[in-house]
Amino acid sequence: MRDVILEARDLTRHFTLGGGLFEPKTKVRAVDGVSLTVNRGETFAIVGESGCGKSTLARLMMRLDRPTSGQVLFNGQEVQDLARRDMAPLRRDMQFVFQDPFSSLNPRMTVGKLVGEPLEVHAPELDADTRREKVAALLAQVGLLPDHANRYPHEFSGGQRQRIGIARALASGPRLLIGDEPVSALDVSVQAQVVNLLNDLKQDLDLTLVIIAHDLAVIRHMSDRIAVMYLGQVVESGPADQVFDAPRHPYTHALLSAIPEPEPGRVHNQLTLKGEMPSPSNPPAGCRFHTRCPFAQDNCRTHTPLLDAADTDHQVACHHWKTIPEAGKPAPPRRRSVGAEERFALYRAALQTTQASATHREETS
Amino acid sequence: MQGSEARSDTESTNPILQLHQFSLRFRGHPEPAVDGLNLSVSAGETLCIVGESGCGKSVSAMALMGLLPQDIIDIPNGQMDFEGHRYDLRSDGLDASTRGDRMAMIFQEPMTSLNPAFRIGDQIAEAVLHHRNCTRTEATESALQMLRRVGIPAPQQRLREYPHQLSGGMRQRVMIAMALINNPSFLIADEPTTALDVTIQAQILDLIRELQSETGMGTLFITHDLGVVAEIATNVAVMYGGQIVESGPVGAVFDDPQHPYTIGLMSSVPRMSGSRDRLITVPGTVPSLADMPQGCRFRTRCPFATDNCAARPALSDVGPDHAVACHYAPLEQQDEVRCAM
Amino acid sequence: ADLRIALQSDADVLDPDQSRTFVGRIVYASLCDKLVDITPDLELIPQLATGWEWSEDGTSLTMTLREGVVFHDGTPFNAQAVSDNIDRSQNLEESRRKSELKSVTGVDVVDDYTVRFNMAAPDATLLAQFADRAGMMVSPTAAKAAGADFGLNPVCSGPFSFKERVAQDRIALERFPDYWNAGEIHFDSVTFLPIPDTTVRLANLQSGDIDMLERLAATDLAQAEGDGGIDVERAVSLGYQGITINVNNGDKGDNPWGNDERLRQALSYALDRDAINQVVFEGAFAPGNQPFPPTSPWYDTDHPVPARDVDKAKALLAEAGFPDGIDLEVQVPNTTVPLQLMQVVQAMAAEAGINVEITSKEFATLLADQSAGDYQASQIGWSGRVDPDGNIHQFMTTGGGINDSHYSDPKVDDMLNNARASTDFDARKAEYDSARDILIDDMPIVYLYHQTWIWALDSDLEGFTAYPDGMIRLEGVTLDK
Amino acid sequence: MAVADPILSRRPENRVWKKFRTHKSAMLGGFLVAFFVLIALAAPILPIPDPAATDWGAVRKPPTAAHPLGTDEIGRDVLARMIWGAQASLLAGVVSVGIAVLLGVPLGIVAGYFGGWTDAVISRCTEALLAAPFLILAIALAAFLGPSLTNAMIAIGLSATPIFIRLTRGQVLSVKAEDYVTSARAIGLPTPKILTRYIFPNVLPPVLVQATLTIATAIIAEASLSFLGLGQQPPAPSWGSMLNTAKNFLNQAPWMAMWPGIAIFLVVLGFNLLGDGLRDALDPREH
Amino acid sequence: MLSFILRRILIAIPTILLISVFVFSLQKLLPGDPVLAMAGEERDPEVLEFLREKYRLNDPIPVQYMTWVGNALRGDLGISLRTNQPVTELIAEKLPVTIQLAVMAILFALVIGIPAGILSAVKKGTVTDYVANIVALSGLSIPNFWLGIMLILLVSVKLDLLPASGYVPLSEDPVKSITTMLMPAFVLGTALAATLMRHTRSAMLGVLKSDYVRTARAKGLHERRVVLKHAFRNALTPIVTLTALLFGELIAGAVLTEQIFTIPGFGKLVVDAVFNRDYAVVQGIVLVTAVGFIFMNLLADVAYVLLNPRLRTA
Ligand SMILES: Nc1ncnc2c1ncn2[C@@H]1O[C@H](COP(=O)(O)OP(=O)(O)OP(=O)(O)O)[C@@H](O)[C@H]1O
Ligand SMILES: Nc1ncnc2c1ncn2[C@@H]1O[C@H](COP(=O)(O)OP(=O)(O)OP(=O)(O)O)[C@@H](O)[C@H]1O
Ligand SMILES: [Mg+2]
Ligand SMILES: [Mg+2]
Repeated sequence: MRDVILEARDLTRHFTLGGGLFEPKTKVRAVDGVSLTVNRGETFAIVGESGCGKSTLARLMMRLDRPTSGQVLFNGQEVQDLARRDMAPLRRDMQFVFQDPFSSLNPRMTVGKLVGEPLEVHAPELDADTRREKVAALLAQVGLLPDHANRYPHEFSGGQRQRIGIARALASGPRLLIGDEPVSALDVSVQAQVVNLLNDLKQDLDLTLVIIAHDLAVIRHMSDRIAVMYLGQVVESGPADQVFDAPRHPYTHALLSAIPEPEPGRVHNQLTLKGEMPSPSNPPAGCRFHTRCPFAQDNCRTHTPLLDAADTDHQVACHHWKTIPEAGKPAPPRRRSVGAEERFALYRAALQTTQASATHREETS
Repeated sequence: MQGSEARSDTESTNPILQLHQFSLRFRGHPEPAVDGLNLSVSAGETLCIVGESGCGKSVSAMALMGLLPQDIIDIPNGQMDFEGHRYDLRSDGLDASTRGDRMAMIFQEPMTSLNPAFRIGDQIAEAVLHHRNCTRTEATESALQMLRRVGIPAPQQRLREYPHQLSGGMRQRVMIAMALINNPSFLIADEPTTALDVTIQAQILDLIRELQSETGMGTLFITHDLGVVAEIATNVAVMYGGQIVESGPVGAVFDDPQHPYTIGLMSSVPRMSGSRDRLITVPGTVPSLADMPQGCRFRTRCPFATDNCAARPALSDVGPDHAVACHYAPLEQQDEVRCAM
Repeated sequence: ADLRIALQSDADVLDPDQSRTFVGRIVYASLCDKLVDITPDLELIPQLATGWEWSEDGTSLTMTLREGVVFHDGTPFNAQAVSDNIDRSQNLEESRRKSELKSVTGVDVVDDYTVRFNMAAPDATLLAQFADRAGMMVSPTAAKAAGADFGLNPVCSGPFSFKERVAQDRIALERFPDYWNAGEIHFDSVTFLPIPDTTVRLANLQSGDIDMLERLAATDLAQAEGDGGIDVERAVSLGYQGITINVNNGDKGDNPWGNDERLRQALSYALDRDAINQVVFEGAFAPGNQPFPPTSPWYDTDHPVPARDVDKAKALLAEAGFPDGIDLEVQVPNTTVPLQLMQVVQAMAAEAGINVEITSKEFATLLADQSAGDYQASQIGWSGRVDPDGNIHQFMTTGGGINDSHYSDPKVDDMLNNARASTDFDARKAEYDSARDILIDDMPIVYLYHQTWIWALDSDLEGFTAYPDGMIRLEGVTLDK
Repeated sequence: MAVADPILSRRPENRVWKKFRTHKSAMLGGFLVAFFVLIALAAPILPIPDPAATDWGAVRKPPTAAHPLGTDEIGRDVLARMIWGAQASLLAGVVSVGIAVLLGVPLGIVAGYFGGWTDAVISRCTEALLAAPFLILAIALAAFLGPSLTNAMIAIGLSATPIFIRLTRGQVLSVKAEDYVTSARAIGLPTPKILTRYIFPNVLPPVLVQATLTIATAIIAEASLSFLGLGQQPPAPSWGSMLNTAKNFLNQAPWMAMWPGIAIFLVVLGFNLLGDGLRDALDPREH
Repeated sequence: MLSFILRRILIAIPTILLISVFVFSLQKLLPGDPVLAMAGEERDPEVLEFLREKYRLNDPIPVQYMTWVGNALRGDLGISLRTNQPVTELIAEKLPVTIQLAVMAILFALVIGIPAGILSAVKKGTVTDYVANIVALSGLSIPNFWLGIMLILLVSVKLDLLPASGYVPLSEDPVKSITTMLMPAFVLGTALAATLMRHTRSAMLGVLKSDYVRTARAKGLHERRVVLKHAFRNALTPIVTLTALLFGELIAGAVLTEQIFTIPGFGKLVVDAVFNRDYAVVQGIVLVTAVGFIFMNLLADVAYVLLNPRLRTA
């Protein structure tokens, strides 16, 4: 029996835009009938193009927003109708890491206050000193210095800020961490640090992670299971390996093939999509992907495909997934020059030995 | 002193743009943020500058365009040769008549880089009207052509739309159209795809490549996404702490990276095809300008650093056009490094 | 030529029967003729009435009227018109003239140009009332047609007829060609402009935007006199300014100040009226201690303006049981001059041990509080009437209309009533003087000074005569430009 | 790496102060304001004549050694009145703006943050108050409450409140949409704390700027009200009432208007510079 | 757009009702008896009683209110206690004057405030910036009445350039009308100019940092064009909203300015009316001013929509 920690059942969130003073009302179908389950202890990834409803879904699951219809269950408990007072445990157990490390930290609070705040809320019994110690421990946990507590967010680099955000999310001792594109705003070397950090934390603290992203390489690196979204709907979901190795949905194909690999001269068998993503306020009829799908046929324009089990665990919402040519497996990484490989090995080795002392140095500075 | 320039490997073509000893300083900081940069780009080629976020790529590009906010930035040093003119970047960069005409730039933020108050068509046409002696109709006509070329569907209609009516990808294409409308001989693209989705990014990269091959324009492409570099670059310059630490043809740098920082960067990238082990990273963060170490700026984060590194390493050739600024290149042949293991 | 006159404020409704402002009367001087007029020495002289005669018992007044006079609308002026006018003043609901004409019980039209006013009892003040708004004749035709709205388009028989009015901006009159005394009038039109700020009023005169102004601030006198292009004319007014003390008007009158006249006398002794005049009014006004200015024939010379005597004031205070001083709360209209005045009074009184506390109030509030008896002392004045009765009777008699102090003394009542009944100057003066003997001790009002009307005019303006009633009469006035 | 970070060693509060201290114009502003505040406070102990003491022999005299700033319309020492008047004017400016801020900011925050009916009611009332001419509102209130400096301050404060409600509300609407506010909700921070820690500090800067501007308006409004007899009661001085009296003597005694005019200008300038400086100092993002 | 305007007008209705209640409660709020102020020096009790009856001052306030609203809806705002003129007529007479003054003052404010704001934003931190700010602040801290009198003394008396006061209707003699109005409009405009300048400056500072301004520069446009076209156009929105808000301040300022320059407009009328407790006039004017203010805000909202393609094209 799988141990489900979070479940979404047919979640829908429609925004009514305008209708105020300026415009006629338009309805944006940001999330449109999404169901998924997250198992305890796993890393679950949600991928999809910008604007496909990932953040909205995350906010719904966090109960930062109310669904138009559908349910969210956390530990088997329906979260929608929780009274204010019953929200506290939920807020403690389920935490959020924001996409934008620049705008998600109150610029007028010190890092110490920011990280200490969840403690204040969820462990009000702690005295100031204990809290300060815990903050220092949290900062250390995400690789920051205790001294950083007195600084303001703007004094940190993006990667450091993202760590602050993570420390803040960890402060209440959550069981589940939802990251809304927690690494998208970071550059590669920092991104790698945060990815490692999240993986470490997950292991050390026995967390369940829900990671939202559009960078598939990162997702692939981190996740156990994955759902691919397009225009407010899940078009494919399954174990990460299966989805990456044998993508079924043409959109997943396209996403995978569009990722530029850091290998000059590599020939892509790129599946180029036509045009732009349609507006979620006026989604196409039938299969929502048909306007950009190279394999679209007549029935795609009229009939909405349902999520269909390709394998026991691997589902896809496409009328024609069986007939779509399989994507070529990504070629194995090209070999670098012999000297280069040696250098990489040296680097890896050197890092391992210096890591401990580097951390040590940082702490004493 | 710094070694050879990062430049194209095609000896035959003359460089369109050359940058000599360019340095840049934020007012109030004694240390230069960008220090002694030498660059050279030839026609039809793309030089990619790679480096961590915040290392000064954007401000350098803006300096070339003559767009620096004078009140916060100071250029102690630097000359630029462009189309037979020498510009002394200390006093002023590019003049306004060349800017937007012979040399153009695409910015990092497509969502905010278009003026929300004016129609797309007018914003593009403005660039033509300003630099060319032509009528409004002609300018609008060429804006239309340009929109068509950057692959915007229904360009006739888009001309009359406002930025908010376009998606991010389209806005970036409009920005490209605006930059390219006067057929510049040199284009600076500052992370033109960072804000976009992978599928749109692929389209934009294709577009730039295509336009470049059509017009023979030289391009300076700024990014920190190694995947993008691999896709588009002819040559690469890797920057760290405001200095070039490694430069060369894209193949050479990717297949035979020399500098520990380049190696670190490349290790950090998760690969679709790679293993799912813990990622190798560059530990620590870029020191702030105030804390920038003397000598090799990478030494505080370099696992191989020794006391020697307190002296600044010169950018010296390790292969054809391939130069590295490291005392210990190539690493695997350094006894000291091996012994350290 | 057009004559432009700046007024201190805007007039109210331009209906002599409804009007109540001083500036309104200035406008009427050009717009509406009265039955009688006054000389600068306050002699009554003919205007629309050419002669008058009291009956033996003083209960009827017969007037002969000027012939050949027409109203601006062409209606002829005659005895019937006079009768209609009196009727309107007495019976129009909105009329403010009722009390002034209370004594008139009937009007007989003797013939076309003779009219007789009947009274129940003698009323010496009646003629003087006819020298003011109660005596202004409006066209009966127009009055009948317009009713209470007459003021929107007044029709009288004065030298100028109404042309237009823009509230707050101007009242324009134009020459009335059929005026009975047209030969004396030398302007084609007159425009009255309300300009409240004195500095601005003077500036307008200096810049030539106006030809004359009324009520120049005393403090601007020196400047105006120093300006070669400006002439200054002045006349001591009929009115007075003082401090009214609540002696019996409600609970607030029941305090040492209301109960013990020695305190009120002490206040009077504490003040140096000359110094007040010098400091606040550049010496231009007239210090006073009675309802009439010292220059008036009605002034009681037995009680001259007292010199300041701080010791006496202190002694009086001590006598009254306040050797250590006493507080006095005085309400003051919140405009510059009264405030300035009261601050000087405050400083002087303080030296005698009277601690004056100033409460400045907006005039409407001050008035309401004063009539309701919600005050201890109130700085207020009276614009003055031609007949002495107007300056004293309503204030000092029991139940008098404006007796806000609620002062009451049967002897004073008798004297003041007697003074009304007689038309003989000496008899009346005797009554007023004996009333003064009592009032100078009781002192429900501490009189301070008499304002001087100051007009500033373009020096090219000739023939202007200053009248103590503050009016601007344009007969014989010329402008050479 | 080992380079000590100078920032780290200091408490955040000190940094605000330090930034403030190095802010040239803020220091100038602070100096001006402090100067007048000190003078106002020290009035009782300064060797100056009684501000109500009159000298009949020296009415409206230009500056002399005995009266360094001249005398006024009834022979009082202008310097003494300026010094005592500072109290009333500063109080009028600061207290009335204080009232406006204390009422306006919370109402604006509530309206902006909660929206819906609360917002509709507050907004309509604000609009109605804004639409009624300020001076009439102030006159009516001051007349209703009775004439005194305190009531004038209340009247001015209440009349200035709608502007702050409006300003705050608008600012809250944009701050509310920021990620960091969502993040506060995500950690389960109770709404009152979100309002005080997240919304309030971030709406403060424009409020601060408006407040310093309004101090000017308030000082002048006190002048207008005391002119109408609804402010400071004579003979106690305020700059505004001095200016009002002086306007009748512009020709004969220009100094009477000059000194209060200059003082009001300097105080207004001081508060504005101070406001700008505070805004910068409180903003951790400004370098 | 039309429906937007209609909605906006609907929203204004409760506001106007609130205002009407407010101005009506002034009657109870303000001490002092209107009838006493009307009755004249003699204060004849008979007259007082008659006036009370005539102006229905003996009715309970709610009844008076309902009567007033009923009449107001029929376009009858009562008659002035002081001059017997119908209030509507008075307002019709004064409104153009005040509008002319307001428009000219706003023009002054715009002509001074906006360029000064732009200049000081563009030259932030330079001497120009400081000077502009200090001038703006002095504009703010000089009371209207003071500046007005000084100007009269200087311009009219000493230099004899402009008439000291008075008003000529625009229809009568446009040139004269405008010249007489120059000084008052300037006086009234200065304080607004100061506010406008400060806000223009901060709006411009924000906009000048924006990416699209950089884009405009990258096109090689001249700085003037960048600032005036690309930056200013976007800074305009807050300025337009503010200008409408300033309308309220304008009326308040007009009270004193009209007093000094004896301009027969709303301000002077209303202050006199308040002091004479001429309630019909006070109520009428405050109501009309409020409606005017709401109308200005409506215009600002419309302008806001027109200036924002985002709202316009949606
Ligand atoms: N509060 C809102 N009101 C109206 N529309 C909204 C709101 N929030 C989101 N949307 C719309 O819903 C759609 C989905 O938005 P969402 O932010 O969930 O996308 P996303 O997948 O997270 O995109 P990104 O990758 O850019 O973060 C978008 O079209 C967005 O414009
Ligand atoms: N206006 C400015 N004032 C002060 N510092 C600035 C300003 N603009 C940029 N900087 C600083 O200059 C440094 C370099 O900035 P730049 O934008 O050139 O980085 P970048 O290499 O382009 O980074 P990214 O990859 O994030 O675009 C950064 O540390 C940044 O904080
Ligand atoms: Mg998102
Ligand atoms: Mg950049």
